[in-house]
Amino acid sequence: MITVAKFSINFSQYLDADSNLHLDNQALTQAGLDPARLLDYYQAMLLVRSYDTKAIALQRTGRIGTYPSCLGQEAISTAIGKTMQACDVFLPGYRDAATLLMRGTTMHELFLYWGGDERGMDFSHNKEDLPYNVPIASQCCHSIGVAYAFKLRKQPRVAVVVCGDGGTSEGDFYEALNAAGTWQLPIVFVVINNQWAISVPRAKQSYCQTLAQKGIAGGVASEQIDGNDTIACHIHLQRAIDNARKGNGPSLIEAISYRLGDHTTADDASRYRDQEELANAWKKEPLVRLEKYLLKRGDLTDAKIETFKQQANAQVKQSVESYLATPAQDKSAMFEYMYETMPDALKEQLDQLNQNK
Amino acid sequence: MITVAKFSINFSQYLDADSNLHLDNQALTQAGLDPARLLDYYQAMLLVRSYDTKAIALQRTGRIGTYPSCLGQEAISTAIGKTMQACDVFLPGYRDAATLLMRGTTMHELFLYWGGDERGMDFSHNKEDLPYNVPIASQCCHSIGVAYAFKLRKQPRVAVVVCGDGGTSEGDFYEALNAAGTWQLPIVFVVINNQWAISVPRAKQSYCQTLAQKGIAGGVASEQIDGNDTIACHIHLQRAIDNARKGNGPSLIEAISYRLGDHTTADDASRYRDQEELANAWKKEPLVRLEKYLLKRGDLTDAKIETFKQQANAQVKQSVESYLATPAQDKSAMFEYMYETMPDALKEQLDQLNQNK
Amino acid sequence: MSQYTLIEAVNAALDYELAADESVVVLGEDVGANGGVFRATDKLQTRFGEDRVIDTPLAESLICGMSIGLATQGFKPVAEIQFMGFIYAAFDQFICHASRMRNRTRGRLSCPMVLRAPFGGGIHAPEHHSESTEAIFAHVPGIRVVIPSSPARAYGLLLAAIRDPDPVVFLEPKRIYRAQSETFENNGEALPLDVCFTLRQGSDLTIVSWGAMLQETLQASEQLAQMGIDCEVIDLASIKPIDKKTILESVEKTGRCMIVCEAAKSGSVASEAAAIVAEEGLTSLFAPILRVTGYDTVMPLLKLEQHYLPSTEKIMQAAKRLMEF
Amino acid sequence: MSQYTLIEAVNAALDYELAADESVVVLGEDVGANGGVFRATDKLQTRFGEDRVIDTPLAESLICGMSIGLATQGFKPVAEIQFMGFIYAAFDQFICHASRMRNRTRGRLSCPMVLRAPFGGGIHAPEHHSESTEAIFAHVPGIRVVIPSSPARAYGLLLAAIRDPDPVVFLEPKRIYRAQSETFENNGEALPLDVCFTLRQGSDLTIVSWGAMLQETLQASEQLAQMGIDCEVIDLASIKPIDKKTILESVEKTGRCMIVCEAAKSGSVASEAAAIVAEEGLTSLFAPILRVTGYDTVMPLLKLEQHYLPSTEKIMQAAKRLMEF
Ligand SMILES: Cc1ncc(C[n+]2csc(CCOP(=O)(O)OP(=O)(O)O)c2C)c(N)n1
Ligand SMILES: Cc1ncc(C[n+]2csc(CCOP(=O)(O)OP(=O)(O)O)c2C)c(N)n1
Ligand SMILES: [Mg+2]
Ligand SMILES: [Mg+2]
Repeated sequence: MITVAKFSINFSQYLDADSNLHLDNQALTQAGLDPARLLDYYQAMLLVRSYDTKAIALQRTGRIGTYPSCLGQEAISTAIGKTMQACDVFLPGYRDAATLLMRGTTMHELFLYWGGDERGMDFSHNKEDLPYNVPIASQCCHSIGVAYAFKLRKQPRVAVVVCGDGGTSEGDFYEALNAAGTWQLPIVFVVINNQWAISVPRAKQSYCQTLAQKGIAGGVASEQIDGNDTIACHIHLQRAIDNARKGNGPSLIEAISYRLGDHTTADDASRYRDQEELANAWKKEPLVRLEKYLLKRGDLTDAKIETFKQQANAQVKQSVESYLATPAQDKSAMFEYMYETMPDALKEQLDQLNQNK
Repeated sequence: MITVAKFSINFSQYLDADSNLHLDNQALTQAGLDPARLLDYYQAMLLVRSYDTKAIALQRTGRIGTYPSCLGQEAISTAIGKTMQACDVFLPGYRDAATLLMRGTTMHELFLYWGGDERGMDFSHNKEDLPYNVPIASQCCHSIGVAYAFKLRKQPRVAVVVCGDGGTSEGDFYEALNAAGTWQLPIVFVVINNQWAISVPRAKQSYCQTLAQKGIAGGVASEQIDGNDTIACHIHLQRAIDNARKGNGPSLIEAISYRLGDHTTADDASRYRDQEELANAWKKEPLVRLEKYLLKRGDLTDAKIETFKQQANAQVKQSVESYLATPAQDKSAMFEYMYETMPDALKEQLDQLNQNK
Repeated sequence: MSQYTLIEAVNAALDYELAADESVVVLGEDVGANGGVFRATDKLQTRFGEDRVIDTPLAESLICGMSIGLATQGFKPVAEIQFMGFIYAAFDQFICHASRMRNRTRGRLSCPMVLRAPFGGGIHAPEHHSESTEAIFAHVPGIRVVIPSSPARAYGLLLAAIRDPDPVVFLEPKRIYRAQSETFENNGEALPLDVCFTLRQGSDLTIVSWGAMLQETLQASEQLAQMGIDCEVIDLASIKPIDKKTILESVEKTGRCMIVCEAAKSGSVASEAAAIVAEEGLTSLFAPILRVTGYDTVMPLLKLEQHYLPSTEKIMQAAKRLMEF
Repeated sequence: MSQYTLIEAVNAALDYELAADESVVVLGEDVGANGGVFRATDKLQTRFGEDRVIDTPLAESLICGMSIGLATQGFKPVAEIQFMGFIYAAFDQFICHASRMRNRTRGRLSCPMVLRAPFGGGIHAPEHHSESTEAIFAHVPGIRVVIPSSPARAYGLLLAAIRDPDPVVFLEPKRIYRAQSETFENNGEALPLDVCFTLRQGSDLTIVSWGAMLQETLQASEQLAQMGIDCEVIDLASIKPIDKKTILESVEKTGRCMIVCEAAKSGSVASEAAAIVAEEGLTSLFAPILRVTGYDTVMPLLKLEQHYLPSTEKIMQAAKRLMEF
């Protein structure tokens, strides 16, 4: 018996749950995380939380449809958006509003989409990003094509694709990992492990000690980070993305986080989730963690926090107004984008729709 | 950064390609591999090879349809059959004639099936084994249900499922591995890595150093063995099956072998495969390896070999005759097993068939 | 006797059969503690244990493939796919194996499984949550496809599906999960498969429909009756195999036929029903066979979905066109 | 001008378009050194390199999903699924994404991909290698389904499919891959999509068919002609969307309609074609619309497969029944 292969999975955390930093200042600066940058992260996360709170409120009052909150996942999700370059392509799930906002998708667009209007996915800025993806993990296979395109055209671009802990059980997740390895594609897979797939806890999803180790099955470099630690998220994503861009192949990052809200507004997590677990998770959440750290360092003050919050709320308010003021698409819109050129068979049906037949 | 998980993949070989045994006699005996048992293996492999040769000949003369040869894989395939108990359930691919023969499927049945007659899958002995499975790796998911049934009924039974190196790229392979881990089911996954998936070599199928490591993604104990070494196959399968039976959970064995023939009789491997590689592979094949070892030990003689071969050929010949003498099913057979009770809609179509309408 | 909504009827049937037959197991995503996202499996895990009411990993091909394995071992798995829009990953296992196990083993093994999924639009759900692709299954030989349209039929047909020795796709019209209550006894009595239910007798026009669209169909029929148009309404119920006899006899009587469903028109089950009548009932017809269906477009997001679904109005107009033909 | 069999025509079209348009890539299992199990991609990898003629890992969902990703980046992927029987694992990606990318992004992204697969029975292949499940795709909004029936049409339609800005499923009738040769120029000229081809003019009876079954249909028509029955034979070619106009005009002329295909009858494309005629051409009809199809059974293994496939004889009998009606 000889050992023919060895693997290990590392876990990284720099800013712990009590807002103590386990990293020297030099490393922080080297990673580009000067105070301004961290404040920028903080503001972004505030904005996301304000947006998210508003979205839930809009759903409760019937102004948008079912909505999946990203409460608690702001660190990893903003970090993905901020470490990617504009030329890169993002492939979201459905809980990745934060990343999309960083990528340039407007809140207006997001409200439109969750309000039941396809125009929300016609991103005005990040035009090559894939739209929200609802069938779990299927986006992972798309990332293979996107990254293959980059490689074939010799473009220094990276595809970043996100899925959840539940998503790692899908065949598509694995088929993509394996293909990413085979062709050594410029992809970063981010598994946001928020501990729950609707009502199914992480432990029932897989017997694996870590979800990161699933990358081993595709020969993909894999690691685990604290996904509620903005600093770890930034540093490790940046590294993975840089590596992919340099042609060093794909990687997988399991970001440990927690879904602080219900699965969606249609869900009631109290049916299956322990209150105590939830209370504990709140102690580790990313926004307050960074806030406390910045307060401690003196880079943030209570007054500044107040101003930032007001700014964030104002921006959200404006987007809500522009969303609510948007005239609905004409009913014929459902025909318009079925094909580039509408076939006769569809024209006839469109006529019927218009004539209410 | 801390290391949160560590893994290694081991490779085991006892009888090397030059027929030297790297195992003491005591261990061999402990494993139940006394001379009689090894001779039994040898005879089984002879029979399989004779069957396989005949099947190709029958295809060439139009007496059966496309046929996938198992040439070169006799060691691992017979070992699976011989280490399983009658109460266990086997889930084959399409290249696993050797295992099915060990399980009790008759050659007559196999010829029927490859000859294009469904009755070949109505196994008269191993009645709970799954039939041949053509859509690659889909049988892996069936094994979850079979093993779940054993567990739920608290039966000390094991499911053994086989797929190829190519099959490990399919989502179903992974979904099953993951589920086997989750429920700690009594399953042994055997990946017969014969280095080729039709024309695609192992290296292009995955960037993994080993296929065994794919088990890590499901939290399944995994190892690699020399699949052309009858002794390693027997010992490691026996161990994995015993473990599963004892309730110690699933495992995965990657058996390194080589497809010495074309993919099927419809394939021409010379289009894509190096002659030299093939010639080298022949030097490692399992039957002659065991033969030489047994000759060296004096448990086998040239005369005995001759007798065994004649016996094997005679048995094959008899099966061919019984196969060729089998009257075809009536054309109505295609309707008979669609439902337990034929719905009216089908009865009408059956009438049409019978009236040639 | 108790009152049941359609979803409660599903729950009652599962509960009844889990208690009555220990070879029945329920599996799927969130069917356990959560009781299913629509509560179809509410309280079943508490009552029957984690081993028989199984939360699976998030993997649809696995769910179907595992059910097949269980079925070959004599279990009767009732698998839930959370929404029909996520059933496609299970389709491969279903068509390649569930539907063929009996056939390819000449009856040695079989596949008495049920694949349940809520289907259809009109609940303002997100993308992929409003699919009506029953036609895809209706083309697969060797299976049954069953769609209930009321609580009592959901109860009786689901029991029948579970007890059926062959694979059944059981599609639940989620738009009417809670639309109305019906009183019946939870006594384990199944309804027959392979037959239609005639919900309304009529002499002028046969309307065939199934699932939630029967609401609009029946409403239209009432209104049409007031205008002197007497519709016969048939609940297809067994989408596969189709009970041709009932349909053809009705058309023979009425001379007119319309099929109503919410799926995209082309290649729908409405087309199959129309083809049957055109092949075997043509001489009874006074008028063309109309299909009142969804459009050949993607089901739009919620803002426009009501324009996609056939309305009572649209059914009435079609009926008038047929009468005036 | 050269001679091409159908499979050679496919190869020529791929070769032409790979040379003409560098955004075209070919991918699938064994499409590289092996040139595909039927040689559709023979020599393409040598000519265009491993990067553009890509052997993928053995994973159909990946093949389709990857093509979608490539397409969103402006590539025109032509993906091969080795046999239609293995296409189901790719169906989820196709229906959930390929067919909807343009719609859900309001045209920001699109999916100009082709999914090629050999289909149909009659070549004495193993289980799952003889599928004709085009109906499943024909129900999916937002896509095209195209089936050629001769070398020249394979060439022209495949070029059109690759150039089409929307997703196309291109199904190749493998039974006639090498049945006959046709002479045409490899000049990159595409044929139109969305239209039928009338292969034979006739006045008594319209027969609609596609793919390999046109062989039997044309043979039957020749023999029927000698008996004084004059068939018009329409090659449907575009299975989705269907060119209704050509069919309806023909039926208006002949007054009789038969559809021939080898798929299982229920829910087949034959049913869709029949439904169209029953809805919009009923008044022209002198006789029922007959579907001559495969049975609602699993395609049997090779010993019985000839009994499954519609024969020339069966088509002739149906034609006579229609004429005598
Ligand atoms: C293929 C598929 N199956 C089922 C669903 C229904 N569903 C929506 S979200 C979800 C759980 C996802 O969990 P996870 O991947 O952990 O992501 P999270 O919601 O926690 O972000 C399920 C089962 C779906 N959207 N797609
Ligand atoms: C789902 C599926 N895709 C494609 C095929 C066609 N096919 C048959 S065998 C084969 C290669 C299989 O390779 P491997 O898994 O290594 O098994 P081997 O044939 O080498 O035993 C392919 C692609 C299939 N049978 N099933
Ligand atoms: Mg989760
Ligand atoms: Mg192989």
